[in-house]
Amino acid sequence: MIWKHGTAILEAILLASPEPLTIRRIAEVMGLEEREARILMEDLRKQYDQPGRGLCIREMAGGYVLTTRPEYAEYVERLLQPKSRGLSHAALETLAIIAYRQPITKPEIEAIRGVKVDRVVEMLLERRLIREVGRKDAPGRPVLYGTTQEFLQYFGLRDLSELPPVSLDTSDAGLILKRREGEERSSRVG
Amino acid sequence: MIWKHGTAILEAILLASPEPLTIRRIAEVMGLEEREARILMEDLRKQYDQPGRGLCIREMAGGYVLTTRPEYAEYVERLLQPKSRGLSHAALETLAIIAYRQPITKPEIEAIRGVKVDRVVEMLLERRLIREVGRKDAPGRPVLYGTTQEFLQYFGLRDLSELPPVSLDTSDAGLILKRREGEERSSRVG
Amino acid sequence: MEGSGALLGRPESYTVHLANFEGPLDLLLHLIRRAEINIYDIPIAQITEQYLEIIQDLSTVDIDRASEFLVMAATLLDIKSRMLLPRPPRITEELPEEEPQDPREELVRQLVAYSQYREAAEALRELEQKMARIYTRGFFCEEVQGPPPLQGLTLEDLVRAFQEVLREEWNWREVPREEIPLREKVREISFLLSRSPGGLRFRELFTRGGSRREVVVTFLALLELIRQRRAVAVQERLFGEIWIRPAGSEPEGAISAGVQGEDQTEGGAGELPAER
Repeated sequence: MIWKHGTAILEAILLASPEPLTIRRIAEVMGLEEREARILMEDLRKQYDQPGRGLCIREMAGGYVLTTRPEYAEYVERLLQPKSRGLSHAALETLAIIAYRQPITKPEIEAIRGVKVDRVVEMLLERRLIREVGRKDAPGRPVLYGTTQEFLQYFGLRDLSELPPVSLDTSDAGLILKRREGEERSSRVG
Repeated sequence: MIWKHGTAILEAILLASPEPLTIRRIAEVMGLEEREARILMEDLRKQYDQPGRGLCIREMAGGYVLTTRPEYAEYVERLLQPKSRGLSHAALETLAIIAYRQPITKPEIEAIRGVKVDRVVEMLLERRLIREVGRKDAPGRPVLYGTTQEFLQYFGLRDLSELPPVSLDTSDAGLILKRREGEERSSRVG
Repeated sequence: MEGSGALLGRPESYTVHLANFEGPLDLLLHLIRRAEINIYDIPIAQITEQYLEIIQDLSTVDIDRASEFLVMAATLLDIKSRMLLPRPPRITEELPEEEPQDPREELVRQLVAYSQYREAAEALRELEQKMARIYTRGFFCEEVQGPPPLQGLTLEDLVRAFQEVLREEWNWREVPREEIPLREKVREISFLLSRSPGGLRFRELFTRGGSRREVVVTFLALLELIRQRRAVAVQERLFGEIWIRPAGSEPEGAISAGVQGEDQTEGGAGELPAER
């Protein structure tokens, strides 16, 4: 099996590997000597070096990865670009509330926005801008939401403390913020 | 570029796509007609159908995905932790009911299974195999559930029409069902 | 575990553990299969006896599941007793071809439906197992570098959005009703009504909108339309669906709780049946 299907097996594990695949790991998984694994890898790389291929095997971080050829980067970028231009206003508002008031539950967001937010929250979860961070110690144990690493990355923030302080443009604004905080969660201060 | 490198570009974006790649999306990204995109996909699939390959292109959840070939699962499993055990019997039963009868409410599922399904439904929601699709126009406005894209992917289905046909060995059962409906209706009017 | 089962004092050729069953229907199907009997002609006395015997084991399952098994036990006993009754003479005024109902019918229907979905579950299991041998892409570098799909949004946008939220909250507190676009809502509803001669579901009017303020506005707008005799609210059954219909389109024979189109007075609007 190994020798006949060597490069096929290698191709399969290369695709599935969650991290750059080292020669050592290949040898382990396939029950080969590292020397043999290296030969197989060379064979497979040659297969991928044929013209007409869109993929190539690249060495990275001490291992090998299956990746797209740089000359087709344009298309890959176009694919990975968002289909929609951005977030809807509703989504943006919900995201802002979650960012500034996290951790927060859906009912709490709904109380603020005055509308159901199931779908918006679902979408934000899908886009990995928010995530479930736990459950609130309240009846029904509702899920608590917070922002993700991707959220920070996207907005270029190191951490949440870097979120700009928000106030209304009038001097009353801070007051509102404080009053609401005071009312709803005595301990937290934005 | 497109025609000369067509399958190469397609191969690149197929690998890069984080979700099943639809013909429509291919056409969009490559600036082709869907008809042309489909031809390219057929060409690429043929390339992957060669002996000696460890990968194949699979149609699922409305799009195409680059996957490992099942015959090399053993090695992939050795590389990764094996996929988590399958769904429990209760989960599969509930999922089957939702899949074939969607949209459906919890009480309706419970009527079929004869047991409470809160926990199972919760778990299926968490695993994103089902989602809330709306609310039924009935007292209490119960939530309606349906299956997700992830459901299709999990079972490797192209779309819901590919759900395995259930042998409805019910020439009689259908009869019984009909008669009951007739009864109910007549008693309600009366 | 064995405790209650042993009380029966009857050594069974094979043991049936209640905990192994998904629920009462699962258990019943098992008994029916075991006895190799026709599901459409279940010897109910025999099956009931076996069922009751097995659920002696009830202490091995948790309370919720135990109650599910008990409910079925009650159903079986009920069917059994009804089977013993002489069949009532046929009442000819009812649907002529209708046969007297078999007490088992409902249960059989449930069992058949359940067994179909069990089969479906088995089919899904096969697919699951097939898919367990297939893996998709693991590591992919472009993906890691790329930003989440949020093209063209800046931190300022986010801040501004939150400011708007704060302002909304402020409005909510300080200006509860002044800005209500009631007239606009009246127009919207009468437009919807003009396009739905069959009427609109009362509830639909509310789920469509959203905010609490909009709920209030919608309600006020409805009252206004009813007051102006441009719409009627109809409820055909107690606790049934409330319909809002364009005035004059009310179908004959409908009993309308609350407001009738013709003799509508201003005070009548208050009688609009309240939800909940």
